[in-house]
Amino acid sequence: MKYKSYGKIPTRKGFGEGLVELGEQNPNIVVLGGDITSSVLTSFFRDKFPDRFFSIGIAEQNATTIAVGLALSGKIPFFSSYSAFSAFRNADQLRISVAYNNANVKIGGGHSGVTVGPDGATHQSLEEVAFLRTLPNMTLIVPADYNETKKATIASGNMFGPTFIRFGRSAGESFTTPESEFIIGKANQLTDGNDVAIFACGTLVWEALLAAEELEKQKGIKARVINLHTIKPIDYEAIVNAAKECGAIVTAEEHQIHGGMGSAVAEVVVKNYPVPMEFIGIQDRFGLSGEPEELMQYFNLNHQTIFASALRAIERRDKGFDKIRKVIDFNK
Amino acid sequence: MKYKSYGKIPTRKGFGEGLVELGEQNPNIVVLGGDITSSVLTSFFRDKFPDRFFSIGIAEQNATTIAVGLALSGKIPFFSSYSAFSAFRNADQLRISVAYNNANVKIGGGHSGVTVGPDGATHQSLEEVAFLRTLPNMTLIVPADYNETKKATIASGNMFGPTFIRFGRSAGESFTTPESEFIIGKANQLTDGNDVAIFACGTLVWEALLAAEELEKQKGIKARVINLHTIKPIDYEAIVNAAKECGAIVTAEEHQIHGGMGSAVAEVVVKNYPVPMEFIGIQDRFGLSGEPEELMQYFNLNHQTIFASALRAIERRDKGFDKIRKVIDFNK
Amino acid sequence: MSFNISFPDTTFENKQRSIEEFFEISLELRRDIIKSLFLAKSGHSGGSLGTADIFAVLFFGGFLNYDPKNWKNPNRDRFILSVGHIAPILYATLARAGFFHPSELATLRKLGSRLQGHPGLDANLPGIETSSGSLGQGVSIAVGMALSQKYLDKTDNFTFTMTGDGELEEGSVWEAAMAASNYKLSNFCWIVDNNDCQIDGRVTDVMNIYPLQEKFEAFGFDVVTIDGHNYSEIISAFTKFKNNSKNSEKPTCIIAKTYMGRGISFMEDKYSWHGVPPNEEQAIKALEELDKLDAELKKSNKLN
Amino acid sequence: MSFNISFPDTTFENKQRSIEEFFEISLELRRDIIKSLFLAKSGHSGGSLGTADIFAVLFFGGFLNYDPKNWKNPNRDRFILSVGHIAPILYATLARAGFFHPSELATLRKLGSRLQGHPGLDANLPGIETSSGSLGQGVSIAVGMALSQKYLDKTDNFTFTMTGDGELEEGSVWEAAMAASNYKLSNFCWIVDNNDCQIDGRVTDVMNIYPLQEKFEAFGFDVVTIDGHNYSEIISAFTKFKNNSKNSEKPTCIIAKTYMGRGISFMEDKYSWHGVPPNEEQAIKALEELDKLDAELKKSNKLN
Ligand SMILES: Cc1ncc(C[n+]2csc(CCOP(=O)(O)OP(=O)(O)O)c2C)c(N)n1
Ligand SMILES: Cc1ncc(C[n+]2csc(CCOP(=O)(O)OP(=O)(O)O)c2C)c(N)n1
Ligand SMILES: [Mg+2]
Ligand SMILES: [Mg+2]
Repeated sequence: MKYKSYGKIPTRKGFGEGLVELGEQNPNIVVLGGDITSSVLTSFFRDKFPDRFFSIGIAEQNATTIAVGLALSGKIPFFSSYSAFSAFRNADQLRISVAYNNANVKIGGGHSGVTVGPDGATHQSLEEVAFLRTLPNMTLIVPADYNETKKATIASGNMFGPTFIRFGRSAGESFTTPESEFIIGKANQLTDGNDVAIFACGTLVWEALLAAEELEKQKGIKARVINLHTIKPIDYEAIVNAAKECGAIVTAEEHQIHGGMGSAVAEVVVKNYPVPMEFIGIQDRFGLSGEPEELMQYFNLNHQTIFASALRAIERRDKGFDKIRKVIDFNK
Repeated sequence: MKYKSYGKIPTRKGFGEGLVELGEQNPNIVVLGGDITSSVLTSFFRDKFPDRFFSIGIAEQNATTIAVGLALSGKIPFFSSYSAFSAFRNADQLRISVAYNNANVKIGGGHSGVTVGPDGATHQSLEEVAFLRTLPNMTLIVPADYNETKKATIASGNMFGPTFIRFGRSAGESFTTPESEFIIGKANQLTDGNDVAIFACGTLVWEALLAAEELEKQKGIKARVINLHTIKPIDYEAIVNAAKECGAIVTAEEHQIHGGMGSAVAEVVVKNYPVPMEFIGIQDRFGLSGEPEELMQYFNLNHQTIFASALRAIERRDKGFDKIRKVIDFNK
Repeated sequence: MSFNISFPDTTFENKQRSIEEFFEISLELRRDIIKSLFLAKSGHSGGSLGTADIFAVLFFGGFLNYDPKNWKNPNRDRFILSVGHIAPILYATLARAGFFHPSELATLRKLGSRLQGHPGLDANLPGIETSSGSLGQGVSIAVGMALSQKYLDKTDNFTFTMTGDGELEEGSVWEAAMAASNYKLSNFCWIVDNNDCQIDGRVTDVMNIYPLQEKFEAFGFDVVTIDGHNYSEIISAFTKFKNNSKNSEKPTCIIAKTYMGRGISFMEDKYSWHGVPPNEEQAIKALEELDKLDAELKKSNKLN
Repeated sequence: MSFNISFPDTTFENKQRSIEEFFEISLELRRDIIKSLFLAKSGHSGGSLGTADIFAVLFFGGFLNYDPKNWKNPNRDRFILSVGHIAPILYATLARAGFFHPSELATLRKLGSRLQGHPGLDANLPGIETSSGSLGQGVSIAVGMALSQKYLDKTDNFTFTMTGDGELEEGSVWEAAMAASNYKLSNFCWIVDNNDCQIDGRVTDVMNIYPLQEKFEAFGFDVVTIDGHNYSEIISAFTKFKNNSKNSEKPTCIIAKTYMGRGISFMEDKYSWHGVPPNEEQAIKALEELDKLDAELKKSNKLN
């Protein structure tokens, strides 16, 4: 495989380091703490720039709207908490004061997904992509690993507008490099192939790469793996091309299948070039306690499932052509 | 046309009357007020059953979780506010205390969509379907008119589980009758046709009927209009059949096109039987002040747009077959 | 429309003034409210009229530092209307302060207007610092601005915000209060429009928020409770805040006891006027009442 | 695992007890916490240990009416753990009260366990009234239950809830407080675990919540501030609540001053122990310390 893992590094470390780098570049960067500073690693920034760090306590609504006040005063505020609380406890604030105001507020949603592990369902946010991608003016990024989270953090600080970055707690495989390209809104095609397209984000990108490797090895199937790190604005071109050129799509994410990244891809697909799709994600249920690895297996968020889904998508595509062929024969 | 308007009656009146009917049937029905009692017409219930009505003031978080406490004590609490506030200000509470608890709490989201009118963007909630349909255990209903809202309210009080009913402020055309069937989770097919399927909910169902009438009159096109009042759980069968039998789908809703009802339909379509789709809804922007009628026109939420979209979906389907025919010719 | 509605293009300066002048200004603001709401055919009369006296003093008494010609000057004071639904009084005030032409008040709540039903930043109306309309959010935004002034920009500017009293039922409001005192935002002034009315009735009946002074004190504020229609009391409250901002480490809360619908006999202290506009007959009557008050004022002024 | 972990199947009755008995019970609860958290390899030691004395009195001192054999009896009192992360103390308490076998404590936070990291209603563990884990929600749920008891079921049952002190920074908590007093929920008892610790540090430093007694009084509560490790004070606080519930129209708030990690020397009053479990060495040391306290207790008992 073209990609290899450089070891397991928590994505949140990329967030923490990205903030420090931004802080060095730009004196307008400020950070708000939500009493989980050392969990989401805004502590790096606090320790380095104590004068630009404000602890707001456990008050996600207030932190979000204070951030708006700072943004409307020309600052670039970052607020981060567990994604469960920085996307939902403050949802009305995100909708009206952040998004409708088009305020230059950056929100970090840490500890997202089932890889939070033993904390259990309340802390395993699996719904925020659905909500956030529906908000006008919002940019939504789900980076794949440590390096990409760092790049996403820095890029979001350098662009204007409301941005939400969703990242995890556990250490995932790190495979992007400091050099690899990251542009907000531009999907990264990781492997070439026209047999099936696999769109993945976050922790599932690495699994998609593993699945692609197996597909080629075991079946000679060339899968096009696409890291769809930016869910809003979505990369139409990457999706439409994949639909046209591969004719079968799999999506994989650590999120509910309803409303998530896969759903966003589906919207583009049916609107432009309808092809069979398979969705990998949480199947409309809440999470539960367990070790991150265990839970990824338990919920079928792994390369085996991507592998099987790719075969199913291909089969559905091919059967579909057969059916149409019959219809056409019948008609002529 | 088979359907006719019985006049303009606000859907919220159906909600208010439904609550009173439920209150008469079941002593466990209780209602919580959020200081907009006479806007969402929970005032009907308050005036009739003052002992089972509790004013909670402007505190949507608290009202939602108090409702959970009541539900866990065997009561069937309804809480209602403007949809903007009863779906977002309390989003964390909806996710954890209502949905994860699977608590028998019923939420009314009134004054939804742009038909709120002159109050403007803050009050025009256009994002809640995306969020709510992603929550496990949640039932989500967007009734089409006064009668249906009443039936939905009563049906939700008679079923177990978290339920959200989204309805409007303005008077819309009332065309369903007290007799017409309403079953949660079962879409209502309003017209027969195999040329194109139009899925609509809420205020757009009537517009879909008007569009179907015009399609037939002007173009001889027989459209299948489906009132998809229940968005979760979604009626797979109605969607898959429509995809198979019509081959082209239009969706229409007073909601963002991202993540809304159309998106839910798209998920089913690509997973089962991919066909071209056209989405009618708000195109990723916030609302604004104006009269309800004006805004429906301004945002192209009308039968003219449905008409045009139906033609486009049909054209795309037919072109698609042509293209495939070429591919097949080429291949043989 | 059977009676002629026009908005004279009077503007007022922001300076020390006599009680009579504030009365005069507040009458003009109340006229604007009645006229714009009548034309809009929807909107919130009660709170808009009830706070006109406070707006008159804050914007035209030299307490708020702003420059309509260069309104985005970073060294301005900020005023955040947290209770967004009373936008008509804010719009009237901004027009009379010269932020835009008063004739634009006729477009309130209409399609394409910069005067959205609730303030909308996207409408680009000069003087509007933020969108508001979801209760409780504006006051936290104001805390963020005061924080920026005090700790980041290190200016000696002030941030003012106004909330309703029903609005205090929103828990997020107490998060804002806690943070304002935690950060010793002595440059922060929170005005509560304490009309004891909200949509469903008396605040006391809908959800009792009292005792209010004790609550704000326990949340670390210097509190002053005033008659929100008494110009001397309003003036001394703002003066006290300005003094506190030098001598105290606490933010200031002004609990202004007001009457909803103040100035129009048939609206006064009636919560049913929270969210409705006057119809034609009511508008005519209201404007007559305001004219009468004006005449009386002028007469008494001459006598002095 | 190099030392043997087992959970004896001791259970305790719910009745009037001596100080020594409460001490004995709280030691057992603290042992359970150490053991289950060590096995879980993650979780919240600090708050769980710090509230063990309060749990001992509330559940085993005859103050909370419950029946483990028929635990869904509608006429039970309710206890809602709003501060969901200290689930280990609740699980230990329920096990020792006979809701389920103590050996199940070994499954804490493991895949398939009924002892979820934060209480999950879907896991069907007897005694769990609601899911919690998002701070501030439980206390509002408790208000709903107290409302049901007082106005709908018209029973003379009580609802107790426990929040953290960091948790009081959530605005929704003050919505709950306002409503409890608005509805005169004298059957409602709110215990604040006031350890002055939260994740990032001292509550005073992260976001100052003080003065606390004044805040709750201004929000309409009868407030009693106690040493949360002094059994006599805990007993008299609950006794006072029971009396208040007959004589006062106010809900009761017990501000319990506690130390995070209480009972284990190297954890005591250290906020770094908010959310971590003991490792093996620490667990052994902790259990030794508890055994030593036990021995001392037994000795002093004999001397009496
Ligand atoms: C979060 C939120 N919930 C509900 C509403 C609906 N609402 C608008 S005004 C109002 C009453 C406000 O009362 P108060 O603050 O006293 O203002 P007044 O009626 O005195 O003008 C309500 C409930 C809202 N705008 N925002
Ligand atoms: C709404 C919400 N925001 C953030 C968190 C993350 N969190 C869990 S515990 C905690 C600190 C709680 O402090 P306190 O209530 O004092 O409990 P203690 O640390 O004393 O056990 C935080 C911030 C949460 N669980 N819920
Ligand atoms: Mg009021
Ligand atoms: Mg604490």
